[in-house]
Amino acid sequence: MEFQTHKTDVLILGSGGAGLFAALHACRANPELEVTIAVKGLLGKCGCTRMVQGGYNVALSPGDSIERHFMDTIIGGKWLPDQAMAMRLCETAVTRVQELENELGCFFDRNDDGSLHHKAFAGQTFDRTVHKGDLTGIEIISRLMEQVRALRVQLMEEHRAIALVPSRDGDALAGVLMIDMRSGEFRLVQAKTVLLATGGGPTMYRYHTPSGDKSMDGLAMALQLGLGLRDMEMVQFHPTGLLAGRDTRMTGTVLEEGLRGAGGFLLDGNGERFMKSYDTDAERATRDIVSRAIYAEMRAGRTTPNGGVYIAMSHLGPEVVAQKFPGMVKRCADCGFDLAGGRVEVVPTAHYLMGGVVVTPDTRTGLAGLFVAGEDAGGAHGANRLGGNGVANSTVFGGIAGDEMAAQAGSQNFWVEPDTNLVNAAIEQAMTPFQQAVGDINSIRDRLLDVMWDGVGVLRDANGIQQAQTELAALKTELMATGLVDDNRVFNLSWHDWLNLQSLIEVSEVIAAAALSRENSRGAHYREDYPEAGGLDDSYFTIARVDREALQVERQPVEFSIVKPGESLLEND
Amino acid sequence: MKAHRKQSLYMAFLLHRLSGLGLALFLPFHFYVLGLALKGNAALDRFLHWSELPLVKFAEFGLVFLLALHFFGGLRLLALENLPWSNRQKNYAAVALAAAFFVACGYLLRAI
Amino acid sequence: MVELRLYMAQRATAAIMAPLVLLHLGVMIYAIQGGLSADEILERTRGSLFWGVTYGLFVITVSVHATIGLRNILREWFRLRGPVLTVLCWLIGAGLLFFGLRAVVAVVGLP
Amino acid sequence: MADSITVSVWRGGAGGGEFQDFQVPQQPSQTILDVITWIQRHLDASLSYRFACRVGMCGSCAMMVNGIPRWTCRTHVNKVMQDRHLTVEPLRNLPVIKDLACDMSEFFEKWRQAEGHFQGSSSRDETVAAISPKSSQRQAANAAIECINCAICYASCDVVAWNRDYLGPAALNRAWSLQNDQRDHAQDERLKVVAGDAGCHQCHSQQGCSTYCPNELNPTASIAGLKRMSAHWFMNKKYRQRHG
Ligand SMILES: Cc1cc2nc3c(=O)[nH]c(=O)nc-3n(C[C@H](O)[C@H](O)[C@H](O)COP(=O)(O)OP(=O)(O)OC[C@H]3O[C@@H](n4cnc5c(N)ncnc54)[C@H](O)[C@@H]3O)c2cc1C
Ligand code: HEM
Ligand code: SF4
Ligand code: F3S
Ligand code: FES
Repeated sequence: MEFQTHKTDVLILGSGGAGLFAALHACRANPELEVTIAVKGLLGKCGCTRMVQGGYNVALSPGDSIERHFMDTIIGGKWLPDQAMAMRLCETAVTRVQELENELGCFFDRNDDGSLHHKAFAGQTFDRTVHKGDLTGIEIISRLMEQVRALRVQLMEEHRAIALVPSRDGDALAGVLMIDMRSGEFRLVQAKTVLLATGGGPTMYRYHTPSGDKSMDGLAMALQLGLGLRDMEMVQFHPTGLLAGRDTRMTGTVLEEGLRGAGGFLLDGNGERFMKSYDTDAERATRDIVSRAIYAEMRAGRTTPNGGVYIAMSHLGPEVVAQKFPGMVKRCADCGFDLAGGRVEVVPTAHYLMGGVVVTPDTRTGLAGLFVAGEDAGGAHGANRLGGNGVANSTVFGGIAGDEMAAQAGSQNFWVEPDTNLVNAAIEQAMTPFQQAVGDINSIRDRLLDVMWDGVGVLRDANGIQQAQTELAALKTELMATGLVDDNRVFNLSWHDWLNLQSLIEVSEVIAAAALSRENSRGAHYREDYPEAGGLDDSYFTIARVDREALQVERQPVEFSIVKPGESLLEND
Repeated sequence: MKAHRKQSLYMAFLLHRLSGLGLALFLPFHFYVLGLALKGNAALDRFLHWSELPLVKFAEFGLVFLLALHFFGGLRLLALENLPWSNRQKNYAAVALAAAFFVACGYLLRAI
Repeated sequence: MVELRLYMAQRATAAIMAPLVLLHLGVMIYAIQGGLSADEILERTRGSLFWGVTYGLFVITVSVHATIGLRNILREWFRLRGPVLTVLCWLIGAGLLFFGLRAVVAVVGLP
Repeated sequence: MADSITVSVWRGGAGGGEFQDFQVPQQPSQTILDVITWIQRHLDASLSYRFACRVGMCGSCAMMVNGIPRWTCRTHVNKVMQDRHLTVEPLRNLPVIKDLACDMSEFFEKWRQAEGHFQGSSSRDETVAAISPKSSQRQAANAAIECINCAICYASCDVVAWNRDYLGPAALNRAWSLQNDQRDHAQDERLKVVAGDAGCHQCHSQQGCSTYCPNELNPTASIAGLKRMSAHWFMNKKYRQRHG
């Protein structure tokens, strides 16, 4: 199969907060370099950075400190975060927010005296979340997108990366193979440095929040290169995703956290409140506790018609609700639900993957030339990500990656020769569905979503996980034998659905294996057969990698390089 | 008409444009008629005589309506562009239409 | 910045014409009573400085205003561009101005 | 089986196309995007369209629904269905790539031309400027800011169709927001562009943009603001030329 070849200095995969920040920083660090962004959707219009509602954590408010932000991050992450990364995150967030405001023109909300407004977000000991109403992500990504477009960075929109291509000797990354989705053609882009910023995205669960373009492609590609993925069992569930039936894409989308905070009730299928029997904070308990409680109610069969629970706000007064949550109420109304006055069905929904590629705090990986930032990188959050640390993570490390890549690409005057055998193999792999008998990929997708939801979801145990593993293996085999109806490769969504499933199944296997390996319950990972958190002092994290075709998971002790369990960087603690 | 155009403020735009176009097409004719006076009162009178016909009366009504409509519509646009924004644009457009109709009817009633 | 100039000219002429048109509408409604006659009209206007200035100003402004308006229509609905559009518009404007001033002379007389 | 809806979907590419009818079962919770997805998943796998966030934040999913531009992920079928029939076409005023997906490059190119990006003078090492949320400038800038660049306004505007150079409502709306941003220092250059021949004076206040903007923004008001601003600038310039 033929493919076109291009060359560029810096290649960035993905245009979320990480990808766009990397592009800006690389251009600014060295304007001579050619910077290219390849992205699965339209620039800045896909991915989850745009979907950020709550806001951005930064220790800028008087009385707050970087140390406090750091401690909250470590404690929230149940002592699993990579401490050097977490520290880098908290420190650089300050510069990054100032950069967003002063250089990119972001509008963050202000107090009456003109200073930045910081709001409270769960799990933090200080109000430190800056925001733009409840549409913070739109503001951040729109401003980034404008700046990048003004710079005339090379754009490859609707280009899907399908393989990271190493050099023949495997010592360095040579480039990336992609599909031009509009023409269906294959392109190999050789680059001196590549940033993987495809944003993870646990969309292999029946209910999930991320955008439709995210399907774990980046992690699947990294895995195939033999890179290690850490903390892969750590999938964060948001307790209140909209539940509107199987055949609507609305299902799974987030109903904001503030609804519970403001006094909303969760009701089971019979209309009874149940949170009190799970936690003294009832509906106001943390995300993980509420998610587990709802999941337990669902398993016990006390469900609504669509199989979830209700959120009810009307006792607060429909007008009050409509005034306090205008965006949420309107969104529900557009979709046919009355949030202010009625009940809306909700369900826990897979939101964020804490796990990702093992990286250094300056975004380097084990492979020369490959950098990883944003949700694709593991380490900063450990077992649980604080609300507001996600977009901080992608923008902070994206910028760092841009600086690092520019430095490296600027001092390198050659391109590494790509391993063409691997390119051909990857193309053949991607063409598989055109060679197979027509099959039903929808049914594979449906089963995958259920397998992961039931077996490796909010509550896990060894039996369930092992059963899921068996089913995942079968789904993988079935997918490889499933062909497409339409053999025209131009803008062929069904082909991309197939490729999405391939990535999702591969990474699902990693999540399952890591979940099986962690025999305790920390943060987002809850094992019913091992409900204890385990000793903090001998905390370990998991690393999964593919070695000679086989998936292996090992445990590694957490290095408490900055603070040890029981200690604090804060004087009064 | 295309569906996206079926919206009152597009209609207001369209009426303004069509009335302006109508007036602009009528204007040369109007100037011609008045120019007849160069040849003396009688020449103009010969023409004005036509205006006694009911059909012509009705056409005059139409012209006054166009002028009034364009006038009020024009005021609306000048206000939209130069005054602080008001969310009552639909109301203003409706008022302009009604006022134009009112003026034109006033003319018609006096004419017959 | 052709379009900005044209915009300014069109809005300025509209603003000037507004009171003139209002007056015209008023006079028409007043004068139409009992039918129009040349004598009636010309008696009012002949040799009148006021009507001379009023109608003269109206003709000048409307020539500018209507020409710019027609230009928009020709551009947008008839897709005319470039020299064709420019020449046509100058002709329209000049025509309106000439016949308009001629009409003013006819009803008011030469100064 | 559930009641079904007849959906006429435009199929084709840059070279033209035609409508194809599908029967889709109706469901209580169903958006236009769900209808399109159903067709692609169950009736015709070759159907092309675009979406990302599915909650009205990314502006990728806009299409013409019964002739009106809408965000399909947040348009409930019941709201727009007429006689159990729907017509879905690619967004107007943009070139089609295939079926329901169009090429948005020119839309963003115009955003760029309108200097739709912030140009500040302070750096990342300085603290964030104190700005009162109550100042009228900030409020004007804020009122126009929550645009998701969905191009629905662009599709609704006939001037865009009649004059291919026209910058269009979204780009001008963005420019207006920036013209009111106290921190921006490129306002003179930006004003020259938006008052230029493809700029705000092309707008005839048709107001399709503000009628159909799913986020209830008001590009008409923004453009009127630019017209005012450029009129002042024009008169000041004339005044200065005359009086030195
Ligand atoms: C609904 C929602 C609300 C959230 N709210 C908050 C919040 O309030 N605060 C917070 O801090 N965090 C929040 N998050 C998390 C936050 O959005 C993410 O952590 C962060 O934005 C990830 O940024 P990123 O740049 O890594 O990835 P993304 O922004 O997701 O971007 C990934 C990019 O990669 C592209 N891509 C994917 N696959 C490929 C491929 N194969 N080839 C080429 N390109 C590819 C995608 O199209 C996309 O452009 C929220 C997430 C969601 C889903
Ligand atoms: C008899 C005199 C008049 C004639 C022949 C005339 C003609 C026209 C024409 C042909 C247009 C173009 C329409 C378009 O582009 O859509 C126009 C536009 C306009 N007219 Fe008039 N007009 C007259 C009087 C007036 C008056 C008295 C006013 C103000 C009160 C006015 C205000 C406007 C405005 C504001 C526009 C701009 C519309 C736009 O660009 O969107 N006009 N006119
Ligand atoms: S102004 Fe409104 S309609 Fe236009 S692009 Fe922005 S959000 Fe969409
Ligand atoms: S629809 Fe177009 S004409 Fe002006 S008011 Fe909006 S830009
Ligand atoms: S899919 Fe993002 S706005 Fe509709």
